Amino acid sequence: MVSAKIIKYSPWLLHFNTGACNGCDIEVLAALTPYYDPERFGVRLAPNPRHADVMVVTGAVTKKAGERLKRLYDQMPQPKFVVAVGACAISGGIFSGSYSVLSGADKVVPVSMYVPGCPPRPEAILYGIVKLLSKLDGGRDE
Amino acid sequence: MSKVLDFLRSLGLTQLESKQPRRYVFEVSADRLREVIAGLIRVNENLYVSAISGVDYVSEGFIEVNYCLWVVDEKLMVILKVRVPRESPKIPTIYDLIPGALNSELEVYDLLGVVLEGNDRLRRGFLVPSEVASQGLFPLRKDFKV
Amino acid sequence: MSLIEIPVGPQHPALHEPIMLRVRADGERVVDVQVVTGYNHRGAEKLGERNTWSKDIFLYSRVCGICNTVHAQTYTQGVEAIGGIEVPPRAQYLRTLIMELERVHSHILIAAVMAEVVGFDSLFMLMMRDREPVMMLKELITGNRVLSDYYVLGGVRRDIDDVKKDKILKVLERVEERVKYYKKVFQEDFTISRRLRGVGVVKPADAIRSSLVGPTLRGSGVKSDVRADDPYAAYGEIPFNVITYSEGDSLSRMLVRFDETLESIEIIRYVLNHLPQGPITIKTAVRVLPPGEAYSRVEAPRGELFYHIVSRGGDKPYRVKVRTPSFHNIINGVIAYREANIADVPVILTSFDPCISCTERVLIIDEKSGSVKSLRLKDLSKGWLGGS
Amino acid sequence: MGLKLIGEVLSNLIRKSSTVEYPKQPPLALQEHRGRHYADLTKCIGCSLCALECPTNAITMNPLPRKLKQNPRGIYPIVEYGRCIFCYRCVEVCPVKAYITTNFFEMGSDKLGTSNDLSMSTLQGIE
Repeated sequence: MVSAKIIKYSPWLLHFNTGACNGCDIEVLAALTPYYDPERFGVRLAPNPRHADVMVVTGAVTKKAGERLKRLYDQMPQPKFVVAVGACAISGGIFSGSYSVLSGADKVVPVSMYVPGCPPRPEAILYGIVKLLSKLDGGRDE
Repeated sequence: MSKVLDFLRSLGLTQLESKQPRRYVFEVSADRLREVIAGLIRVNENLYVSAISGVDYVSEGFIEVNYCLWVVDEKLMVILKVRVPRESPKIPTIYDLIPGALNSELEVYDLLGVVLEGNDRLRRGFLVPSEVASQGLFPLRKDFKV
Repeated sequence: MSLIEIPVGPQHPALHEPIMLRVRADGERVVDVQVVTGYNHRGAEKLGERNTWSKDIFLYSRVCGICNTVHAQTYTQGVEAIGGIEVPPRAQYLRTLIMELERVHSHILIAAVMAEVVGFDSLFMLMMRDREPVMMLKELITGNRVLSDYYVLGGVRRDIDDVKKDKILKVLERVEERVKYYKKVFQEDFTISRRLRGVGVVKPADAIRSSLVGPTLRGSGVKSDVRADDPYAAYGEIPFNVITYSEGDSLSRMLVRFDETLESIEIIRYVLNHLPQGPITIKTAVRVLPPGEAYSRVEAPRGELFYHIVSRGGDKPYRVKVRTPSFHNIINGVIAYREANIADVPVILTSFDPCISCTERVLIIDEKSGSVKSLRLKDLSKGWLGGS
Repeated sequence: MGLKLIGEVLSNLIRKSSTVEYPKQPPLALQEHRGRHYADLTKCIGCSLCALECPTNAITMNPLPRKLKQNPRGIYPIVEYGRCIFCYRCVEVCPVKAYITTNFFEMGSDKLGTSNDLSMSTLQGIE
């Protein structure tokens, strides 16, 4: 197993919407724009899951999207981490209990960081990612 | 006066009252629906299907399907209410008359199980997850338990 | 002949719209487009039948994050029509204000995404930068940048004062200037007009027959705007123009949005200068409604939003039917793709204003070898074509 | 055309960057932002209205560790931030305005947080 430390200098993000209302998506997008500029931390969007280190999941996980979430996670190289952004991705939020929703992302893949909010501010998303990186500094393996 | 409303009244349809302005609600039987809509297009072709909304009245034993048509130049909404029995809900399709009705018809079939006869693109799993569809359940029926 | 699949599906935001476009192409020409749906179906209609009338405002706001206030408006105005609730005029004006702010940010967003899709990344970044002040205004008024949760039955939740009013006017001045500049870029820039002009033409008669709504319909020259034709909130008292462009191509759909943004800024100025005094919400809390039905329509940034609400008395709705504008525009908009180039598919899709996250990836399946290639829609729009 | 271009380039060179260097600089969050909120136990009367009205059922009522005069039922609300959608419905319906609202948003964590510790801290210094 490669040490998780190696990704902390430049983690590449994969953004996956599992059935969100787009509120969190536009905030994730806003977090990548000039006002917040995450490339200061080496963070950038990965073009496909095989290049990605950190998966950002937004939205309540629907049954159809749940299968795809698992598949995308399996395609990512080790070490890999999942950040659940927004109430829906954490616990299903307001959509928990619906017939087509599985509830939170942690039912499908292991989640290392929860970012509460509906939707969280772009800064809160950055805070979550930076906190995840500083946790890696401790050298803990996944 | 409005051409569309004059036409609908000339057919002798029952008009129901509506509290909202610019909404005109009529009752139509399932076998007359195609005739009414074809006539509407002949009278004024500037109309589109705003939505087809099905409501399941479980205790009364019927499903009511609301065809909501917006008439662009006359600025009014015509709502045609069609009632069909819950056991065998069948309505002739209007997809060939108004192509824009396709998505709404697929949705009504998938979520409520109303069969739009003559529409060859109906299929389960348009919206609902496969495990619900494979059991033959329709989520928006009132006896469907979450 | 290869079959191209665009899995818009797993990533689509609003209620019914999660879809995948299955494009059949003969060489570079698109022959047919089919739509596959269901990834984002969260069952909000069924879920709403379990909640009380006031809890449902928060649920239906979350059908679509970008158009959340118009969803709340459509739902509350339907419920208020059933219950015969009179909304105070100040609340009506404040609702109009927040809906127009939402239209401004939504239109700037889709124009930015369009810039990214045609490969103009610096324009995308600039537009996203100039959209941030609008988000700040939404936060200033409602308390959140995106999901405003501004509505209660019979009014709104927060009032504005003169300090906030001045701030809004000041920020909008700058936004207006930038929007005018971007409109000029879209009209005059060589690259953009080569990519958008004459692409995905929809004729007016086809647009109506296919039930297209909103800027897509107005881009085809049909004068149809719910705000003018079927006034709600304070729109009956506010003067504004309905924008139409007659060409019906992707560029005219984008220009409709730019002109509407400028029109929205004028509406906001009118609202702020004519804000009536008085309460912002009714005194009594609404818990139980009489039986009744309401057909509620609102002009969302993407077009006509429709709710059918059925009450049979009690504290819960019997049935709430939600029909979002993109449900029509994406599924019935397939007529626009015929005879287009494959590289134009993302451009046409974006000009219908689906939500951004839909335009992330493309799957190309080669029918002969059965191999599957995955690439981003952006790369497709740059003219990538696998194998054929 | 050429001159305009040079002007644009020069103005961009001397212009201040629009990036807000969070976390080195303070974030853009306004006072109005709906952030983390928790119940002030010195005011809460344990009526459970917030738990009933919560659209996501994020609020649960739990027994208090000790007796409080104004709280005859002896229960207090805990907000689960993982479920909460920060709509502030609870703040609005509270009959005694017991919720303390902040614009704090840095809640990212590897565990699911609740308002329990914050609510308990309001009891410090009360006999």
